[in-house]
Amino acid sequence: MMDEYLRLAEALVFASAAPVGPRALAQLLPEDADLDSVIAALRARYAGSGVELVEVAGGLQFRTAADLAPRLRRVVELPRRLPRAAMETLAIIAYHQPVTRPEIEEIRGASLSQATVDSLLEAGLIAPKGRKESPGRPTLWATTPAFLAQFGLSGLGDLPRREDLLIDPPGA
Amino acid sequence: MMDEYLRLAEALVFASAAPVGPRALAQLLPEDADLDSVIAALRARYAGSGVELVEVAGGLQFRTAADLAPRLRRVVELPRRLPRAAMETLAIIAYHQPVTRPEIEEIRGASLSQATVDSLLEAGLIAPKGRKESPGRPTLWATTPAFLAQFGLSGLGDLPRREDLLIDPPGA
Amino acid sequence: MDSTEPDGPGPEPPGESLVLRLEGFEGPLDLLLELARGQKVDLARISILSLVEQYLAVIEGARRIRLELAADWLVMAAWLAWLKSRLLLPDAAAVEEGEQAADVLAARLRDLQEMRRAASWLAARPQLGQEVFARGDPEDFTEIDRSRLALDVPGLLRGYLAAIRRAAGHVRYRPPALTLWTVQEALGRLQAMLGRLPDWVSLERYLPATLGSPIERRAALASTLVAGLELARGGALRLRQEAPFGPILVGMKQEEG
Repeated sequence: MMDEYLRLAEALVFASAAPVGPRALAQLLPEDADLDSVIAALRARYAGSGVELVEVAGGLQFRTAADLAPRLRRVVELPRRLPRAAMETLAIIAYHQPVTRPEIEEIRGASLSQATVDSLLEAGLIAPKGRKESPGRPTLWATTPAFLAQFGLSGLGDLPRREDLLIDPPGA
Repeated sequence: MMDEYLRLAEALVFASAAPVGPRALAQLLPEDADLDSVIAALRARYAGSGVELVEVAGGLQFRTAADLAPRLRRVVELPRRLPRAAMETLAIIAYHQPVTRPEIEEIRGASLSQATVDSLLEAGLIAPKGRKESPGRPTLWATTPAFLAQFGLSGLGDLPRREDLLIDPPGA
Repeated sequence: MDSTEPDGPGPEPPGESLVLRLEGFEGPLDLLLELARGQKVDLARISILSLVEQYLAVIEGARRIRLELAADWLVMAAWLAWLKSRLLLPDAAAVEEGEQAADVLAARLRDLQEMRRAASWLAARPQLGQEVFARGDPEDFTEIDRSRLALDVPGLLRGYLAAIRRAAGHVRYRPPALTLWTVQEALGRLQAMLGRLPDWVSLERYLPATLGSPIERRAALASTLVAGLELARGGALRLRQEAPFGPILVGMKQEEG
């Protein structure tokens, strides 16, 4: 059987949701306990094991040994969905490319935020493709080969024709 | 430095608040590792310390040693204990599961209050488990893995046999 | 009563005190079990008859002090009274019937007692979060990789259709703009036409011919009048109205001399 004070300190640090400060430890142990030596003994007990006693802001805490972290790490892939605005913008670019930003806004009937453009650019789904020879020479946007790959398309021709999609064109 | 497999197993079980199943452990350790001996070594390392390795709800979990409870309870915040009616209802569900509410009331000879059902559900100790194919199709109730964890049982087989309950009253 | 027993009424001898504490029991079965425990024998060997008598005594006592009793207490009392009569009848068939019923009651009491013990057994175990504690600050080594995008063609098409439909829905009704003849336009037209029409013709002759609706004509007349007044102020032409609401006539500016 280990030293009683050591067991108590071990249990408290283990069960606590936050680092255990010296005051909490002192509250738990009898007055005659030498806190420093209890902590030192606890640290020694865990030295080299899979778990370490570390001192963090405000107290003591058990943490798994840092060298084991890569082995314990489990990566869970959770593919994220594009926000609605981004998906709509992407679809419009796919069907109307090359297309300017004002044209996209006209088609969507809503303004296009920079964040949406950025997210599509960052995902590599769209790229600028020259400029339109009209006042202000606005950038033309088009989809990328990565766009085709992400959607499993061999080419833009794989997308259903607009006429097949919009059998009853709105506003007609 | 401890054995590497032991350290890994220790870190994995220690890091988790919930019981760690054998599959997760097997996934972590190389194929040549002898799980049983690793677990035995880990149990031995913690025997008599303030934290113990226990087998609950089909997995491994570190828990503070039960004998430290009186000292720890003074510094750790505790949830409310279940009242008598809830404990009896829980026992009836544990032994008769899956069981309907009228059946529970029949055994207890008293009606089951909503508060009791709520407290057991809220604590995650019971869960509905289908419906009984009888008039009105009443809900069947059963205990959960959290029930096993709460009472330190590795499985329902750890419950005393009914015959033994009458012959050998606990604590008598 | 052992210390691990769930809190409950203690095994007091039945009597007035028990009567007053009926509310502490969870029902007739609970009271019967308590009375049976009072017999201090194995539940398999309790005397059902004396149990029945004790229960009926308690209920009788409760009624004597006019305690309101729930129906289930009285139903049990009636059933036990029937059971007692069966057990005491000098008729063998009735006694057998009574004994079978007594066995059922004894079995129910045993079942309840078993579950009480099971509850005690559970309550006596170190409970997680009460006596034993799991890791308070668990570490999670699960890494969520959200770098990949979940994209599919149906989603793309849904997006396209949603955008087109919404845009169509957003086209607001705008009334066709009125082509109002502005004062500027009237000024230009007056200046261009001055001298091409004879003196003292109606102002209306100066209106453009393309104006269709009466409201456009009246608006044009108004702006042309304003333009005419402006030109008359500068002396470029003269305006004359011979009667109120009569036609306004436009004349050339007076030749000097």
